[in-house]
Amino acid sequence: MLRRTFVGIVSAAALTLGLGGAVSAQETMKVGLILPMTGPFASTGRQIEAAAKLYMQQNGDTVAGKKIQLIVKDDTGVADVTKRLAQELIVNDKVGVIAGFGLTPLALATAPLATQAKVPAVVMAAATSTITEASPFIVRTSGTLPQNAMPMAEWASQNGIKKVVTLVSDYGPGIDAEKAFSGAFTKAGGQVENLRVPLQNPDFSPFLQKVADAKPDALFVFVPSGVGAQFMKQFVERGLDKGGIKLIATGDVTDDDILNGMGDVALGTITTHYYSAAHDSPENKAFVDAFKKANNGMRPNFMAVGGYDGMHLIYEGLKKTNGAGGQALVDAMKGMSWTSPRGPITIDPQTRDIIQNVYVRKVERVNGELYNVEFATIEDVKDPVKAAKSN
Amino acid sequence: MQDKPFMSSLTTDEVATSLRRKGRWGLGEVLFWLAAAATLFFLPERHLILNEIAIIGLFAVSLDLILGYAGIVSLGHAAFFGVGAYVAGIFAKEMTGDPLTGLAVAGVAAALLGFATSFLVLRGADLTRLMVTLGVALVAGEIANQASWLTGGADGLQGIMMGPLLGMFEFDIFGTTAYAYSLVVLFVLFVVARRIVHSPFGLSLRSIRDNSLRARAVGIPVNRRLVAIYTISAAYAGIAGGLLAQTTQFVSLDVLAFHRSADVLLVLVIGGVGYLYGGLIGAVIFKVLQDILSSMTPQYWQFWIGLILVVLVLAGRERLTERARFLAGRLFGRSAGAPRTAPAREGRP
Amino acid sequence: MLTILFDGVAYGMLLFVLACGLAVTLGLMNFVNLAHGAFAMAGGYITAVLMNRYGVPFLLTLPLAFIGPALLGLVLERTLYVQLYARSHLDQVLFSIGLVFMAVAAIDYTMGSQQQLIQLPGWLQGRVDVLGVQVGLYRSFIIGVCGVLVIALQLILTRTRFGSRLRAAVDDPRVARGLGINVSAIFATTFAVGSGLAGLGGALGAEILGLDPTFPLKFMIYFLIVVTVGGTTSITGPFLASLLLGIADVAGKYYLPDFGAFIIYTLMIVVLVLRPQGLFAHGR
Amino acid sequence: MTPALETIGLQKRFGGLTATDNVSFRLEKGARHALIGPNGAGKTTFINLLTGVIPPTSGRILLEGADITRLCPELRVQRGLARTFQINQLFPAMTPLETLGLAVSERKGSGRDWWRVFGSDREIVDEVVGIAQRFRLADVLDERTSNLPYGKQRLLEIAVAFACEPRVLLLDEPAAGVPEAERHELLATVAALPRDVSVLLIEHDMDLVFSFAERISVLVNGGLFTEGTVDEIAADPRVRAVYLGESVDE
Repeated sequence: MLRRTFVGIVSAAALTLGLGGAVSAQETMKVGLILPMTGPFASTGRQIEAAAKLYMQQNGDTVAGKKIQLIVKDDTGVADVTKRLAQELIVNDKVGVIAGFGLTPLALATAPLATQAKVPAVVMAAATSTITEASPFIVRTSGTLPQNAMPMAEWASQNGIKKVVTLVSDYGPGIDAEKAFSGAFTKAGGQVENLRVPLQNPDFSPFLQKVADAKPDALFVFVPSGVGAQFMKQFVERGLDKGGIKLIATGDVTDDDILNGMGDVALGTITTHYYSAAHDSPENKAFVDAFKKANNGMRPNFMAVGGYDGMHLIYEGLKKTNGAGGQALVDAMKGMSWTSPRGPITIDPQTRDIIQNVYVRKVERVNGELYNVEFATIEDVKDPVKAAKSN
Repeated sequence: MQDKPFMSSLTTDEVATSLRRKGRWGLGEVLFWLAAAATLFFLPERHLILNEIAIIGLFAVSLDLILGYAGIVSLGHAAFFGVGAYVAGIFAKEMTGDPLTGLAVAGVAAALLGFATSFLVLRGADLTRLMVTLGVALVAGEIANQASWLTGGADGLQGIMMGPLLGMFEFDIFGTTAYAYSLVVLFVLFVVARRIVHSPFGLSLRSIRDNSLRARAVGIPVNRRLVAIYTISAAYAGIAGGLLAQTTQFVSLDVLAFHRSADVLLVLVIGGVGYLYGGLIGAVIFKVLQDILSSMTPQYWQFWIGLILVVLVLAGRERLTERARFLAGRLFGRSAGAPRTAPAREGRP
Repeated sequence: MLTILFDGVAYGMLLFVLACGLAVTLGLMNFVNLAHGAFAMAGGYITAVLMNRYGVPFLLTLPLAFIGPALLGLVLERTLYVQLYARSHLDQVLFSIGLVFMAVAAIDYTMGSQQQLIQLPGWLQGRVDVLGVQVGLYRSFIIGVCGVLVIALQLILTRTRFGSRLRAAVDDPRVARGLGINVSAIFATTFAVGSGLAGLGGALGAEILGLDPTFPLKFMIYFLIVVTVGGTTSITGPFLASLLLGIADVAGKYYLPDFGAFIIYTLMIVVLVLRPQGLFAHGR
Repeated sequence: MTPALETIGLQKRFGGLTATDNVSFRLEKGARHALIGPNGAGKTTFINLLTGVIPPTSGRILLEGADITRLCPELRVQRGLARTFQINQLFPAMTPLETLGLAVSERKGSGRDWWRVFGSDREIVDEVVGIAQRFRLADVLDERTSNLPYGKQRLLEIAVAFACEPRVLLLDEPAAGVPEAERHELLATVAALPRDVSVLLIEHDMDLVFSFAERISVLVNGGLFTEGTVDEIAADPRVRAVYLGESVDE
């Protein structure tokens, strides 16, 4: 008896909510953008929010007869908040798409919801390989760490580097990067030693001392964007650069947002990544200029481009489905290709992950500012972890 | 206050009634809980946040038990909350998805930790206690971080699958089952807590808080009482954490973070310390405020929370609490307030 | 090995300059000021802004990084803190946490949430080889500056009239007042100097510890450890505790990267339980 | 006959200072005994040693023949050694009713009882009312303690100790600070304490001592100076010298 009443109430509630959703769905498509706007990862949130708003400003807010409404929520980088916000956005605001996700745990925590509610989730920043496997409704427009780290390993082994120490932050993406790099590099005949740094770590010096003691040819680094600057300074301060240890990294370390502030210590760092603000293409020039103009001179980084492309994907998907959401929208997104500011990209129809060019870059001074200048391109890189699985 | 003949004083019956009256449920209290129950039916779209409020409320009640009643300050209460959350999560993952069993296990685990660490807070002044509790929470956080094979480390504990509640109610996406579950657990534990604070045991805690020298001098085994309430409080916090893990089906290191401990202190202080309802009222105010402020200015809501805290302390927290208690006393009958002057009672035969 | 020791000493010295103001407010005025890190952050930001926006040389910004937070501390002490000396520790904790939240959000609003980076002058960059030990120039500079500060503080407290008045004011404010000592002026000055030192520490540490709006929260725990482990009855206690913590932290990360933080927190608890007055304090 | 309370060679040193110097003292059963001495004679330290607030450096304390030297304060109370404080140590936010109820329930072992609502045990309530009447607190039972006049608070201080059902009651300057008007009530209740309770009165006020006590011990510089009946002490010129000298100093 109790149970029946209870279920009755729940289904009644569901019905009202569902109906409400159907009515509003005709005029507007709400996009819930959940980002860390405060806390240690706030810069991620700022970049993505700015990029998403820029995209909407450039492309209007109506797609396939629907008005796009962006709802930005701050999850402070805390996973259970992300999950709660996503749930509220889906249940109360009836959003058609959730997007954002600054960090891996935030995306993973929300994945079951996307599946349960059949709402597409566009991952614009988080970079652990497994995220897209956590739900069939997750589509990614950022990139994965192995995608960036493996080309680095290949480039290193081709350029006379025999012994590498890896130094990564001890969490999902860091371990991903470490595995991808070490795997590829040992396969190519190199020698690797692994070090892990706690995620919350104010001082790199002891770890760098270990590196110095190991005397490798190169040091491969992954730390979340933002911490990179601090790392870089201590690397140079410790004189490792002069000790003949080459610094190689994924592009997170030389994040465009903070690169210029690092100063000359960053010069010459070799990184592989999918986006550089210095990428030479008309699309990118237009993007960078517009972004800077709209945001008080702030330089867009790879987070921003992830957010920008994420919005593009949502817009184009909606055009294709004529405004329908849910499974249809995810299906429409699969296989979509376009030329992004970062270069040509495709959403892999099998994995819903991104296929993109990865560039080898070197930090140089251009017009008085520091940039990652691309000097080699590896085309159409799939996420190597998932590619290896499917083979 | 002249010397009066004994005749004018209270009879034994009256005294007993007067004492018991404090433990009786007032009309306001009944209304409070009826209103809470009503939200289950009338606010379906707010169940997610209400669920969080219920959990934080329970967490704050647990802190009130030690801070408000026994006078133990803590800056690390999240240790128990977090342990409860992790235990409930891991239990659901590795053993069984039955929520009630998991909740009980979480409570027991937190109680064990509470018992073990209670001996650290027996001695020392406020500052030592603040630091020791903080340290315990930090160590717990560090362990959870290092034991990533068990806890998932910085990535969080993924893949918790909860079974249906009582084998009947599945946890739904609207959070209705979750909220109903949390609310019922909160209510049951609140009734128990209320019972505790109105018992002789509860009175002895208040006496320890007010004057431990005298409490010892009337033969109260102070240390044992403190250990007992600290353990109970830890169990409560652990259950609150367990509820969070079960209803969100996710646990991250954040449950052990410093700001959890700070937030719950804040919640309790906003609502008022030492009358149990403070934690619940504070949880409602805090969460609603956070929700409003953060939807107004996502980046800067912390500023306003900070400002509220500063103003609250400067304006005299104790005095405000006293008022809140007084109002609550009115609303909730006589149960909640600090002892107040009884109505004049002269001329009894 | 010696390099580790050297780095640890530099780190410890820095912690001491950052935390000694807290030792003073806590030990001498019995005020739990969790917002101490906010003054350090203020100093760091003063240096960063002056250098990056106005091109002021690093060394010139240091005095300003001292004066700014000191003035700020003075104003806050006179207007707000003074009302809370007599309150419970809990009230003080709540109040100062509130201040931290406000400071974090305010800096986030005005300066953005990203890491602030400063460019050290060339002569402070790099390292030299001293008797076979690799020594960082900037860390040597920190050790030098902090060393001078420690000695100066010790001398001020033990040898000057101000020092003796301060100690008198702390021992018994009422008696001190009776002796014609202006207790509140002494407290205000002490608070200001403590805040100023924190600011200087924040400026010096921006390069090594990083500087972003969450700075006060991130390092609060370290400051508290220094003060509670070192005890608050003297300057030497927190100084030794800082060195110990600095060395233990650096060495822990080098030798036992998995347990470094764990050991430090556990040690803190053990010290607090066994010697609530602090490890290096003489029983009062 | 075993004395109610006995110390054997009790000694307490703080660093170089000897606060209690080799005190061997007997409190007979049913005694009305006063302990006097000039300021700084070590009376408070002696009481703190007896009640277990501080541990002695050496020596023993016996309560009705049983060694309680190492017992913690609350256990001593449970064994029947209660005290009052020179400066009121009460629970300002509680009512006398609660305060007394607390002491009574604690003694009856129901202090651990966390499920029963306080006050539901009639036996306890009966006792509380009885004690309240004895100490003339019945008409203020429901007042907040901090609102009581000082004299009533003083009475409550003694009543709480009495509620512990002591075999030995230590009264530490019970009349200190009580205004003249309320004094009479207080003295009357102290005089009316039942004879099976042995009382040790620590007092400054000679009038009170002479009216209440049957034997007097004099403590000087931490050591027992002399002991005797009221008349003996009153007649002892050395006591007068010690005392008057002190009084002049004051």
